[in-house]
Amino acid sequence: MTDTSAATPLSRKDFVSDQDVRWCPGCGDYSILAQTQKTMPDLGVPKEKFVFVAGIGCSSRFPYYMNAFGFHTIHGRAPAIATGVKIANPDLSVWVITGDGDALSIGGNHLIHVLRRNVDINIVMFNNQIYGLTKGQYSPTSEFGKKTKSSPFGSLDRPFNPPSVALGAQSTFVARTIDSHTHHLQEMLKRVHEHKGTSFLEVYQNCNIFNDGAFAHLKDREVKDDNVLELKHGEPMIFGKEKNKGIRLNGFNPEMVKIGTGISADDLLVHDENNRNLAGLLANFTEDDSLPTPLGVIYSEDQPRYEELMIEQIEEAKKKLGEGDLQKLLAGTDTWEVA
Amino acid sequence: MTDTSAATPLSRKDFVSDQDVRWCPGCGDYSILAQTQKTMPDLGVPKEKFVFVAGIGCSSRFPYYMNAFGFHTIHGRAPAIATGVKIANPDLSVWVITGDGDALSIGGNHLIHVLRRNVDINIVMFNNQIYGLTKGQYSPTSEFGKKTKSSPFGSLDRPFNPPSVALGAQSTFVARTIDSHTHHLQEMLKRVHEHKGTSFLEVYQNCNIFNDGAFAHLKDREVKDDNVLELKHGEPMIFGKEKNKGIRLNGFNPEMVKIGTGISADDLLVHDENNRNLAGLLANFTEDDSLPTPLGVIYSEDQPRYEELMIEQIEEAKKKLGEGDLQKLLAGTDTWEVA
Amino acid sequence: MAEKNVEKIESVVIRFAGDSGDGMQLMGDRFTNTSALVGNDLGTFPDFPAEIRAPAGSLAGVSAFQLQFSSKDIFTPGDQLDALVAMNPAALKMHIKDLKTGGILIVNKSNFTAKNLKMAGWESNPLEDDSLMDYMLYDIEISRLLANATEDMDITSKTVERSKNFFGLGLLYWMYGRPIEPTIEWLKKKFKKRPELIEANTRALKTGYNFGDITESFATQYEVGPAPFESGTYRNIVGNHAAGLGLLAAAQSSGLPLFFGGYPITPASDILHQLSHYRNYGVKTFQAEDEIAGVGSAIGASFTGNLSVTASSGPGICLKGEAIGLAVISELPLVVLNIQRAGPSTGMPTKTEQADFFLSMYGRNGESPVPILTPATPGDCFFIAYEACRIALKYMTPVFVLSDAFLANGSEPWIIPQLSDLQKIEVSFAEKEDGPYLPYERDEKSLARQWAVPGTAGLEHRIGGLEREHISGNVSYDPDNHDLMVKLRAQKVAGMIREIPPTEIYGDSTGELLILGWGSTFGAIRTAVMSLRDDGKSVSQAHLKWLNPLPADLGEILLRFQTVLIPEVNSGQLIKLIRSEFLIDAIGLNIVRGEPYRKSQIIEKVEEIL
Amino acid sequence: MAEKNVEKIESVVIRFAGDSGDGMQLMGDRFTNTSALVGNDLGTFPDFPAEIRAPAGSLAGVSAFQLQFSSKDIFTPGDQLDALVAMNPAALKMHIKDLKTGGILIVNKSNFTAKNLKMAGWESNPLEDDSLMDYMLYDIEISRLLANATEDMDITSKTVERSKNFFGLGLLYWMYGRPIEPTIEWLKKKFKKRPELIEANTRALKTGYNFGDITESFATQYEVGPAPFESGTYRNIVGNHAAGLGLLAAAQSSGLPLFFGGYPITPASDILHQLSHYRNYGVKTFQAEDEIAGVGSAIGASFTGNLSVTASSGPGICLKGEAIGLAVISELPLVVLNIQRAGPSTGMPTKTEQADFFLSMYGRNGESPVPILTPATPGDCFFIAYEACRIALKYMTPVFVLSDAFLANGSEPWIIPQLSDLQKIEVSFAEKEDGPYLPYERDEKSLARQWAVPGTAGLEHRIGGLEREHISGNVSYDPDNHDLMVKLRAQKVAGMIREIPPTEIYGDSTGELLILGWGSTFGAIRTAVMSLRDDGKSVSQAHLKWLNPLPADLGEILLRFQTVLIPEVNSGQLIKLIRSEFLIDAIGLNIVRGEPYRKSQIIEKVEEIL
Ligand SMILES: Cc1ncc(C[n+]2csc(CCOP(=O)(O)OP(=O)(O)O)c2C)c(N)n1
Ligand SMILES: Cc1ncc(C[n+]2csc(CCOP(=O)(O)OP(=O)(O)O)c2C)c(N)n1
Ligand code: SF4
Ligand code: SF4
Ligand SMILES: [Mg+2]
Ligand SMILES: [Mg+2]
Repeated sequence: MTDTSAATPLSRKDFVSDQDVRWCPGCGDYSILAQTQKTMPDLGVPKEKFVFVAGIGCSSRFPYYMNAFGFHTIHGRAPAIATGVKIANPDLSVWVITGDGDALSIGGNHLIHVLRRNVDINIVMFNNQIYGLTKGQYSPTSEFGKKTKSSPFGSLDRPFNPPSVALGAQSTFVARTIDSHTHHLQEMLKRVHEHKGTSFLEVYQNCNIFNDGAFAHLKDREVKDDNVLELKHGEPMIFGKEKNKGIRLNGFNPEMVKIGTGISADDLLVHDENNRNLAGLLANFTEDDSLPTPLGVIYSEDQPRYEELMIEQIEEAKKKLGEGDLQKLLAGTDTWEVA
Repeated sequence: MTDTSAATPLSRKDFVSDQDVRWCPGCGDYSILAQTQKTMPDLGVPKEKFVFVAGIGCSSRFPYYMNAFGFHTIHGRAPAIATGVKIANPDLSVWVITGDGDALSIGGNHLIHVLRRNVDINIVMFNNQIYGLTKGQYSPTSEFGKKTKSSPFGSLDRPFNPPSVALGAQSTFVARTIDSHTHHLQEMLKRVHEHKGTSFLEVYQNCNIFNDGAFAHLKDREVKDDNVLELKHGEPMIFGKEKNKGIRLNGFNPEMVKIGTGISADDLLVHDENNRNLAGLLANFTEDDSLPTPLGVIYSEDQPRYEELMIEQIEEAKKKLGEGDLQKLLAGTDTWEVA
Repeated sequence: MAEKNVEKIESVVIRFAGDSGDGMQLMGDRFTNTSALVGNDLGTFPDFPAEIRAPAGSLAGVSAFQLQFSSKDIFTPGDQLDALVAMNPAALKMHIKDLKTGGILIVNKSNFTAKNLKMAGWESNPLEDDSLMDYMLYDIEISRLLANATEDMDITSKTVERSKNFFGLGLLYWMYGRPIEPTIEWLKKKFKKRPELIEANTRALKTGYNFGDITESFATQYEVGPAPFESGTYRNIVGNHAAGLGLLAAAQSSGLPLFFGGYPITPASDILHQLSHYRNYGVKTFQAEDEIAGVGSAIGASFTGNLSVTASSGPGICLKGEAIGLAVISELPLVVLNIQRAGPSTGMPTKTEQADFFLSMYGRNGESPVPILTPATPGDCFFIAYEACRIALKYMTPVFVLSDAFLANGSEPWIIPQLSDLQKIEVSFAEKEDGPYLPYERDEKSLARQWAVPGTAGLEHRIGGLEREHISGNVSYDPDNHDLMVKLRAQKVAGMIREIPPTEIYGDSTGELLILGWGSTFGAIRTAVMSLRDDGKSVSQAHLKWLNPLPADLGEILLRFQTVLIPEVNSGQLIKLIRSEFLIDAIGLNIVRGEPYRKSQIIEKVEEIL
Repeated sequence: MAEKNVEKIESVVIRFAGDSGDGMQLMGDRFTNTSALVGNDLGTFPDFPAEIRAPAGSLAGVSAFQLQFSSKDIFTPGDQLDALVAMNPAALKMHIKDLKTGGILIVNKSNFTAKNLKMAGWESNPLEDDSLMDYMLYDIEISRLLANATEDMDITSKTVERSKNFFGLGLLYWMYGRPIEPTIEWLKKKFKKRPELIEANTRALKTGYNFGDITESFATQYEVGPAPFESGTYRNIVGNHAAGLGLLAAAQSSGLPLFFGGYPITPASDILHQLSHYRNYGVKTFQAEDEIAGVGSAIGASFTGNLSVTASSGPGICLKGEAIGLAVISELPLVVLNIQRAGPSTGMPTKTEQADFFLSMYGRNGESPVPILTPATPGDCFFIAYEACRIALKYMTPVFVLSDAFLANGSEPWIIPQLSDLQKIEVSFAEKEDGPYLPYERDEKSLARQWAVPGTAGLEHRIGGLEREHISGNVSYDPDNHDLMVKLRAQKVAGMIREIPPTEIYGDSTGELLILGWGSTFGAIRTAVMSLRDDGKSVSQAHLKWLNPLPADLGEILLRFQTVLIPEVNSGQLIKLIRSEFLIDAIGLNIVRGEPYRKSQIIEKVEEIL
């Protein structure tokens, strides 16, 4: 999607629909909406080429609020429906807006398949680690032992790690950001758009009604710098309030080290967006309490797009076999005449 | 499942059902059936505690041929149904028999979720890289560009790598074997049984009707030793007809090296079943033509089992709240009398 | 203190309406409870806003709770309102149309700000123009009153503002002569750990009560005496909760562990929530990854000998169809609760409807018959859930229960059943006999096959979704066998007719008009019929709890009336079956508004006919 | 060479039966083609074994192909066999019961080994005892004959053995006086790259032909002359293939790209296979990860302006219900082909049935009406698929097409339609006008909303599965709006009645008995009615191609007959609708054996009634 023929430059307001926004006051979804509306004008895509497809969930109400083509579909199926949209018209900029429940519970199968097929759609998953719309049951990303409406004694499910799921499904682009990190969020939306192929962006999102503070450690001014590792391609992995912490590889295993105590930036892991083995390590960070949470582009790889291959196949077939002659096809190979 | 009270020792024949086996002559499924029937008697489980649950596919006919409790269910849902079986009775030895289509196409969601929950069931996936039962369409493990009934111009789908999918879904046990490697297959079936938690075993299986020779390079006497890396916990990764090839780590990336040319076994990667980062690397081997295909246990990790946690929760609740008094519960907290 | 009148009346219908954040449901619950304690008969109807909490003050964010309390037998939450409490302009806008002319209208004047008025779409302030002339308007500055009343207390203004629903509650307690003590007791229990909330809310409650007592503008108190209840111990019960208890009772009676596999969906989720609390009863709830895994896990547990249940609503029931078909052909017991909501597709998730009868009946490939039961009232959900389990286990079959959002969230006073009075559920598992085990041998009478549970030595066998051979249970493609099995499955369900008690007729057993209903329309129909009969009309009522099979005596009953009217909250489903089965020219009433019927809608239709 | 008789006969029914590996389907195809070329009318019925290839020689592994060819108009593959070719003992065992007394029985004696006999369950060799006394038995050592005949050739014995079906084919060609040249030509094309196969099979074909000519035991040749066809160019066509062509023709006519999203399932997969070849027609086939993604992707493509189609069979259709509901409420065009097979559940995947009518009609939550069309013959699948696309596009709605395994795999001679003769499909997309775009504005007559395709500037809008507000298309929970939308959706489908041509009646337009059918029962009913009328019975036939809505003239037609008989390959579905709609005491014929009806079953039922 690189059509940049839009005549007058677009602004944020062009993407605001006439519908009342109906999320709870304070919901993290507001910020994601705002950043999206801010970012879209900069993508060089005419407004009418944007399509937002969503499933069901608080997050999935998103398309109503974007002044673009929107389809609020059924629970979990947005990746499949968006695949149809993109194959039908590869010239559109197709976005899937989904939640942790919509994408990873009922929609898990469509998610992993669209990732492996590498259809050029942009998937933005709002991860609030809860089912918001149905009023607070644990989700597949909720932490083990979580007490919710449906797990009064604590949930027994080990959670998914969304970037791991995506990488395991051959995803060609995996990134993570947070609702409240507005600039980072905007940057990630741009990267998602730029990536050709299926992009998977996990957005940590606060549900202040049913799971308030789930990401406080990554948001609160006091502690966030010590808990967040902002990934930058080609740069060593340094973090911390005082920029004095880093990540070093010990065998296969990453470990947190203090810079200074005989360790310099040169000893640290350097981020390489294009290395799938490294991406695997980074995805596992969140399962180790001693490691910070990586934000940014975890992995990016160039692979052919499904819908482009389809077009190529059609064109080659036309070249080889000629445009189809339907009247001839109807006749088939064995006919006979009756006078 | 460790009940070993079976009175008379069981033999292979005890597990042969009275149903005619109806696979194509020469199908790899026969060997898997035979190895399973051979292995089951050695597991120390009374026959009546075995339950085989399958979906739909050639492979999924398996339960009919095992003289055990069997449930040939519907397409893709076996992991969900088996989860119900195991939660209902944790004392059973529950096996899911499935195909690459059944498990990874329509059943993908149930597969990834059972893996993350770590219900103690044994999943054996026959991977023939084709839909056999429906007569030869490409499957999610078929190679890119494959020409089949439904892809006469070549398929456009990038395939899944089953161990990657499993690891991405937090699987606690991932292994791979081949239909024709009878001893290895038996050994893997035992390991699968021994692992407490969900085990995922991929079995490369030849479909000699619709995808004959898919694994010839891992089976043919001439070449197989150069193409197969048999994983052994704690041992360096050596392979090749002359045992002169090995795997070394170069940065994050594994590479094939020749032993002798300044490289000794000490320079090689040593297999560690319990390292998840290493497992990730091993899973990716099959995507690099210069690397051999790993067989054996790729990953194994001990985690609590869903159904055991459930039992614990029930027992704790009973301890804390007392056995439920239903008549009291019916009354609730606000009652009134009418005389 | 002025002298007040006390007027005795039979029934009152009130509605609390306010923002979702205003605690309307809680207010309704408390009023319901207190009214139950004074012995009224009751019907309630909570009406939630669409799923997502809309901005405070918006029309979409209005939450309401309606309640009828009465000194005689009643069957619904009532139609037109005697009193409406509107906590903000949006609530007033949405609900004023349902208030009777001359009805009591209490509004929180403090909320009628310019901003709120605009959000609710009022062009001018209705408290200041003549829009509300037809009502007895009490516009009270609740917020200011409460601020004054709590000046002496050390609580935040936010807490004070939040207690305003208790002010309203107190005022209504005074108005209808109800005691405030039970609510104070309840506050003490509820906020054990937050004494400031006990204090604030108690103060608000009392302030409201005293406001009624003291203020001159309230001249009359109303008294609604106790209803003539059967003697016994009562509680108030909500439909979904009753269903959950019914399942648990069936598990206890049958001696089987209860397994629930499901996926959250409005308005069925509460059943999952409730059962997940019953770990100490040995209940296993499994929140699955999706609707299919919900029913799939239940089928697995059923194969393994548990009493297995799944619950969902329309879109989820669609998805479960294929798996329920597996339970039909493999003849495994399974209870499927469909808490119907308005469709098609996602539809209106919080609104009620009865449009999934044919989905339950026919929503599977092939000939795939299942019994279908349906409760008539919230309390009835208990007995129908219990009966569904009994039938599933006795006949080795999936059973559908068709409840709906109205029953699920509505409540009524309920005489607490004695477990020992329920028909005992007998279950026997297959045991090893000589010769190979034959899983498709059937009981001659019920046509049920046996239940042979994994773990039982000697009963190893295999079942599945391919057509089975009669008796042996082997896979069979034999044409004659298929025809036989199709018939046997149909006969098994048809034979359940013997389980159905004779159909009760309310009113004369013969006459001009019979109103035939099913499910949650019971109350509206009953109320309408009572009033029509009072007017001397020849109208009777029959209400179905079994939709498949239909009761044996139904055909003969229908013929005893000149006309049969079938009201359904759908476009006509039961009526199709009745017309086809009995070839009578039954008439339908089909208003599909996502709402339960009102008595008046039924009366109107009857008057059109008679 | 002995002198042979030539006997002229009208129709012949033959069946080839052998192991799945024996090439029976190919034999059938060739015989069909050759018979078409000599101008016979034809009906075919391939009968595959259960899905997995069973061991060679087993009963489960038998594959068969039946064919009727005739010098007059015929409508079915026939009932009782005039000739049976049985390539092994299992084939003989399975099929001998269908051979007429005195019928011709050709068996490959070489295969009647002790092992094969035992596998097929023959206690003794039927060729050696008197079991086959009732038939004209020709037991031929085909394998030995072929070995001799190919001694001079440089081909493997395996290749020789594999060519035995061509021996059988040659023999039958001789017997029924058909030319062998077309088959030789076909072999040349087919095995262009493997000349040894051309040679071996041609030799086998000729050997078989000459064997008939030379051998004394064959005394008679039969001649079946050309049928009185309408003039034109003909081909033989299989139902599924015709459906695929119909879709493509609709795409061409409408000028829209064709998108097919589906998941393989018997017996629908062939449509996916076929369409995947049409890349040079711009067809996009998407083999999805599951049934839901199949229909989901089609809905996405439909939203984006493609002509979108999905196809499946029973279990898959169950799974698609929720998504089809989304297409209903979002009013997007979509064609859903259900190639019905025997259920419930996995059932008998290769066998035919008509039991998914009500699944299509009612298998979604809420009131979710869709039009339903159904083809009567294999060739009709073309026109019905085309018509379904036209209706979907004109009315912005999902449309069901109910085919079945019998139509899907069966074939008939088909006059090749001229594309220019088909009713042109007009499609117009919404265009930018003044003011905001209103996606739920409707055409006054058709009640269709407009199709506004992403990419069109100024038409940005949002649709979805929540209830929509009339005209604006915004989400609405308004009760009146819901009632209106439920009605509008129903009226839109009901209004399609104007698309249905007057119902044709075969036979008198009034009389004692009308046989009303739908779908693949057409041929059996027609044949039965012809024969009953020849016997002077007052029997007529009407056959429905629209199941929802029903034709406008149907009620009036039904009333013109004393009795209405409705045969269905299900337990009674259309009959329920007819009884309910018209309150007539229609009688059902409901034999559910996974097989199409035979003429005799219908005649028997009629004789019971009249
Ligand atoms: C078939 C079906 N089953 C269940 C539901 C109920 N449901 C709606 S949204 C949802 C979960 C939403 O969670 P998530 O995707 O995390 O969204 P959030 O509300 O947290 O943004 C569920 C269970 C549904 N709409 N459809
Ligand atoms: C709902 C549904 N859709 C489609 C099918 C058809 N179907 C049966 S098995 C199968 C694929 C089987 O592939 P795999 O699991 O790899 O098994 P294999 O036959 O190769 O062993 C398909 C598509 C079905 N049975 N049910
Ligand atoms: S429930 Fe949670 S996620 Fe949903 S709108 Fe409210 S705050 Fe946001
Ligand atoms: S089709 Fe392939 S997988 Fe299926 S039984 Fe035959 S050889 Fe085996
Ligand atoms: Mg969420
Ligand atoms: Mg396979």
